[in-house]
Amino acid sequence: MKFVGKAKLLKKQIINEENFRFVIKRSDEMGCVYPGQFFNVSASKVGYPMLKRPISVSDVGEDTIEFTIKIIGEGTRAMLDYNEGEAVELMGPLGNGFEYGGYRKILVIGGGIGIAPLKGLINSLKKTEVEIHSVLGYRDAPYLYEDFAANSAICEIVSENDEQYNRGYVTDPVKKMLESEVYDMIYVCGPYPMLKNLTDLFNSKGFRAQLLMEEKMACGIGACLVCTCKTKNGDFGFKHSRMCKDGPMFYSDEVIFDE
Amino acid sequence: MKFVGKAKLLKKQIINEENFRFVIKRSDEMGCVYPGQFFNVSASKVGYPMLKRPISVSDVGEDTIEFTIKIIGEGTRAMLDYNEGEAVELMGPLGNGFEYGGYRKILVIGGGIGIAPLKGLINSLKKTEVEIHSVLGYRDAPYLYEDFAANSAICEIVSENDEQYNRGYVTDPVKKMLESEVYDMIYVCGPYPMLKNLTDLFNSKGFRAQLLMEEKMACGIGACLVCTCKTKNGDFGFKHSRMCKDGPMFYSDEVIFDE
Amino acid sequence: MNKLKMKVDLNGLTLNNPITVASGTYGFGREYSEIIDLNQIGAISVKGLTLEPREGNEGRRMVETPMGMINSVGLQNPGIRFFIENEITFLRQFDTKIIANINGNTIDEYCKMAKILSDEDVDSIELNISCPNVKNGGLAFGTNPKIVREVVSKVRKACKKHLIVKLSPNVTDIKTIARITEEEGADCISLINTMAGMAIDIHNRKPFLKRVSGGLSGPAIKPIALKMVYDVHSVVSIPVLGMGGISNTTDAIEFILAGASAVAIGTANFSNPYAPLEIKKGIEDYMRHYGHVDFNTLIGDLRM
Amino acid sequence: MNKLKMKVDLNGLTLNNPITVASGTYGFGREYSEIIDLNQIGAISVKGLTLEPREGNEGRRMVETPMGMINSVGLQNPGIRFFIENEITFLRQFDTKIIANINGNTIDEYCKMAKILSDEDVDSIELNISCPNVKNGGLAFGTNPKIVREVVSKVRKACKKHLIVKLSPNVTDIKTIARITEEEGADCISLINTMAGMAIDIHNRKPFLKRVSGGLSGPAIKPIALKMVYDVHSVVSIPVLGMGGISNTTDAIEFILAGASAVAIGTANFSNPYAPLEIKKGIEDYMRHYGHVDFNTLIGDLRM
Ligand SMILES: Cc1cc2nc3c(=O)[nH]c(=O)nc-3n(C[C@H](O)[C@H](O)[C@H](O)COP(=O)(O)OP(=O)(O)OC[C@H]3O[C@@H](n4cnc5c(N)ncnc54)[C@H](O)[C@@H]3O)c2cc1C
Ligand SMILES: Cc1cc2nc3c(=O)[nH]c(=O)nc-3n(C[C@H](O)[C@H](O)[C@H](O)COP(=O)(O)OP(=O)(O)OC[C@H]3O[C@@H](n4cnc5c(N)ncnc54)[C@H](O)[C@@H]3O)c2cc1C
Ligand SMILES: Cc1cc2nc3c(=O)[nH]c(=O)nc-3n(C[C@H](O)[C@H](O)[C@H](O)COP(=O)(O)O)c2cc1C
Ligand SMILES: Cc1cc2nc3c(=O)[nH]c(=O)nc-3n(C[C@H](O)[C@H](O)[C@H](O)COP(=O)(O)O)c2cc1C
Ligand code: FES
Ligand code: FES
Repeated sequence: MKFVGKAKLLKKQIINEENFRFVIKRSDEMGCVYPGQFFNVSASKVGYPMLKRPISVSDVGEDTIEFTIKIIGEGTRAMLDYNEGEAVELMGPLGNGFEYGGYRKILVIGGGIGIAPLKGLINSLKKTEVEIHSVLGYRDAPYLYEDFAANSAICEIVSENDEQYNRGYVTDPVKKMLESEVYDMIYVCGPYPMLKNLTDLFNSKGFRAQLLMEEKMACGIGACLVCTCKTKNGDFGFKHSRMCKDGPMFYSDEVIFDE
Repeated sequence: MKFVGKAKLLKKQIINEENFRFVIKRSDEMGCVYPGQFFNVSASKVGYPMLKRPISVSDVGEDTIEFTIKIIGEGTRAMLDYNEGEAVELMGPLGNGFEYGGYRKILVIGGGIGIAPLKGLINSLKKTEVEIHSVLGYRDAPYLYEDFAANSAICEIVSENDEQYNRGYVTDPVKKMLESEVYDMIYVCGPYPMLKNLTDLFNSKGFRAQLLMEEKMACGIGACLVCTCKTKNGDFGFKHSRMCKDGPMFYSDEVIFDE
Repeated sequence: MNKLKMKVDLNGLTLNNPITVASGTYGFGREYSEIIDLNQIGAISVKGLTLEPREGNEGRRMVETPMGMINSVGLQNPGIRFFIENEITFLRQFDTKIIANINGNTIDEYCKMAKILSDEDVDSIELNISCPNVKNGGLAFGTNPKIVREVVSKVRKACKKHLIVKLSPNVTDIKTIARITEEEGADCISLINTMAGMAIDIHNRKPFLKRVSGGLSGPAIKPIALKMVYDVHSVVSIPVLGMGGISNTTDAIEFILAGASAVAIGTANFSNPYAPLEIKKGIEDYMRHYGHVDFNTLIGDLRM
Repeated sequence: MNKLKMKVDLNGLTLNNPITVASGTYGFGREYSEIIDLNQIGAISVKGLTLEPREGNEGRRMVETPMGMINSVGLQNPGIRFFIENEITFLRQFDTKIIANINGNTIDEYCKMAKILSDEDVDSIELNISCPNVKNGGLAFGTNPKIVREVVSKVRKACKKHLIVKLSPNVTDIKTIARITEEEGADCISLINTMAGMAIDIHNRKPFLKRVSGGLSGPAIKPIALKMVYDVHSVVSIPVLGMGGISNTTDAIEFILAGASAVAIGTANFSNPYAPLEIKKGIEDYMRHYGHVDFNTLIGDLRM
């Protein structure tokens, strides 16, 4: 079930200089919304920029949906201008989210704004009995970590620039954890180089992870073929899979990273 | 002196379904602002539509400027989305406004949103000793008439559709008034057909009026030549005058109306 | 409320209404069928088909520009055979016309596809001559009048169906090309395809698209498209299917007044999947408002 | 802060910096001189001049389109004599180069103007070949390679100044035209001029512009302009002055990386009169950030 239309912005909250949160009224027409899925959100009321922006669900409430948005360019900057109480044009839920039924011990690895969709994931898991280990990487000061800290047996935070935390990239703690722990599933979301480096690591160690990937999108539903990534097909072949429709979740052993 | 930059929106006020009012912080860099002058106002914060919209000053306060805006298309509709307290990008004051020094008895004739700049005019006159006669024409229910009613010796209101008022066009009362009264100056602002019909009337009766004209604009300062109207030049010739720079006020005996 | 006549005949292809969707923006209709009622659309031009399946271009395929987007999909499609076996039956569920958009590397490939499709259950064949011509240094077929004449005349002979020729806008003189197209027997002309465009990532100093440039579509190109539709309509007597940046009712009516017998919605579907239906309703409202009972009276009805 | 070298030599015309303003958008500089410091601009291309004064087109001259505008000014200008007598001295107050944009109905008119201006105090002559050719049915000079060769070669002979040839984008093959321009002795190529575009008032069913169509400019055409600048730069060795929708620093740097030695700001002046100065500063910041000391090292610096 896909909703196409306007939904009320119930709450707008500034997280820090770069990030903000939208809580949107969830309507019945949206049906079930799963972590890892996304909505295509109109950047402004005047219809500029033209294309809707894909934004992951970062939490789902009884009748709310939460988005956590990082200001990147003119589209996300424009979104910040919606006022509480106004209607936001959007479409969704879209794509295939995470698969998470039946796992007992999982590792979630997020980088920057890539932490947002994982927050939705762990908040869906809480109720069941899952042991969560988290590794969160930031460029500067951490944010969005509270739910991870509260719900994870282990929660490692690294930052490239904030001296209060372990300096470096998520790959460092992950390497160590993969040596001592066994996980039923690993979930990753973050920038392309991080996904690529971790996938190399997983492949070399025989782990399989669910990656939430990102690409520029237009239709958001699988019709226009502008959002493809290379995935394996047969023993030596590849195909171009649609990030929006076949993903955005792909298993780490499916994806072919370029360069 | 022309101000180019951002000014704070102090107050936004809905007048009726189609019209709203902006009160903008006036800055010293704007210098003197005269009735009939206009500002080029950015329609939205995202820069779409691209071109600024020309909006007349409908009143000038000690440190405020008032605009009265009618929702016409996407630009003016977008303007309604500015919030109080936000900065509006604009440029002005621009153009040549009304000439009004020394007249003792004047007639002002406004049609629809064309009444807005005349409001600025009569409010500048109040302090001096001028007898004001007003004729205001509306399609539907009158608005913006209060200052005219309060300050005019005669204030005629006509409406095309509102039965509470004399039905018809401004030309009807104006015709009568020109027969019985003598005016030092006539001021007119309104839609093109109204300006044209009144000008024909003035020309046939030997009156001279100041017309505030309108044309699509780009630069707003006289550089691009897209906003021209035909004006008389020599005995038989014409030239293309720039509405933004040589106008928007033209004397009724200067303008050549087409069709 | 009056009953309006919305049917329009594109010289042998009769549409229930003048709203179609543009090739490459609608896949084979499957995805959008979950969102809107395809029975409401006059015709669907399917994703550009090639003789063999194609995986399309690698790397980033899209970059947004002011009120436009540049795409470089590279004709990813499952091939004409797969289309025939898997997609036609799906589309036939709906009361809409099927336009098969065909793309070749050589004139021979175009002819083969036209021949194959002539025996299949499609309503029209749209010859996309914006494809790079392998034998002519990769320049698009549609930019050289001589080659346009050759490809249209040969495909015409191979094609037993209604034939639309889709023109490339990247030319000096669209009128000459349109005239040739008509002379060689096209039943209808569609235009415009995307315009050549480019965008550069100033930080890593590479074009955003691996192939350097791609095709610009969307509202940005609307004024150019409208002018070309007007120009073409003024020199041919076959019907014109207009497209290029149409996003709302006003846009669509502009094209129709300029001479388009029907319009295609492309890029606008991405920002507003309801666009085709809203525009259809908008045209009906406009017709009622101005007292038109038959859509056909609107076509080319400019008062100059 | 390092001292940056912003001077750039357009093959005989040396600009203090690579930011210029486009012909027809800046008049003769008078109006904008009240708003910004013209000394900060590398060059001003003045409003298109004709041999005789012209009143330009009647009726509405402009219509806005999505991130663009269509103009139909029709070369309103006071004529070359008035320009020489009244405008040059005004512009000479400023430390900026004067580019005289010339427009003819015939090749002869172009040559006459080039000859006259050769003896006047202007720094460069910009030959606008987008004008309609009276002797050739009104088709623009710049769309026919043969006529481009003829007009450029003749004007070259008549012209003792630095000669820029400004190309029309409404062509199939801009590369061929650029090559001819270079062969015939142009010192520099500027592009793009406006694209042919149209808009219709659906309520009174007339084109908004009396002349039916006009020239589309602004961000909408940026991707097309950038592609053409890239293409032209790849086939000529004379410098390219790039323009078409440049509105901010990123746009300008895209053009420079694509091969433009300097850029012109046109339509963007209307929405933001500070654009030339902001872009100049933006380029300087970008150079500092990436360690460029000399602007010239940025030109065409794409990493493919
Ligand atoms: C499935 C999916 C889920 C997502 N979920 C989220 C989420 O939950 N939260 C979130 O914040 N984001 C999310 N994103 C990412 C988000 O969609 C993008 O950040 C957003 O679309 C960016 O839009 P923009 O207009 O702000 O930036 P854009 O304008 O698209 O710009 C992107 C970047 O490119 C730069 N740029 C533009 N032009 C040039 C140029 N010429 N040269 C160099 N650089 C240039 C911009 O400055 C900017 O840094 C998701 C993406 C996908 C695909
Ligand atoms: C000097 C001056 C002073 C002014 N002062 C004021 C003032 O004080 N207050 C005020 O409210 N206004 C004033 N105006 C007018 C104001 O500038 C315009 O109303 C405004 O620019 C309209 O912008 P828009 O984007 O809302 O409408 P636009 O988008 O420009 O649309 C104008 C109209 O055209 C229609 N339209 C668009 N496309 C088409 C099409 N294809 N076919 C048919 N119709 C179409 C729109 O629906 C709309 O009705 C002034 C103008 C000038 C020149
Ligand atoms: C993503 C995308 C893919 C396209 N693929 C094709 C195609 O396969 N065949 C074709 O003839 N046109 C193709 N086009 C061009 C469109 O059919 C249409 O001619 C063009 O986009 C202009 O219309 P628009 O501005 O409404 O999108 C494609 C356009 C887009 C945006
Ligand atoms: C209102 C207007 C008038 C113009 N007049 C001329 C002209 O007289 N001569 C000329 O060569 N180009 C003229 N141009 C074209 C511009 O110089 C420029 O090439 C074009 O607008 C593309 O740049 P832009 O998108 O930055 O405006 C004009 C453009 C506009 C918008
Ligand atoms: S965005 Fe259109 S297929 Fe993914
Ligand atoms: S708007 Fe540019 S001259 Fe008037």
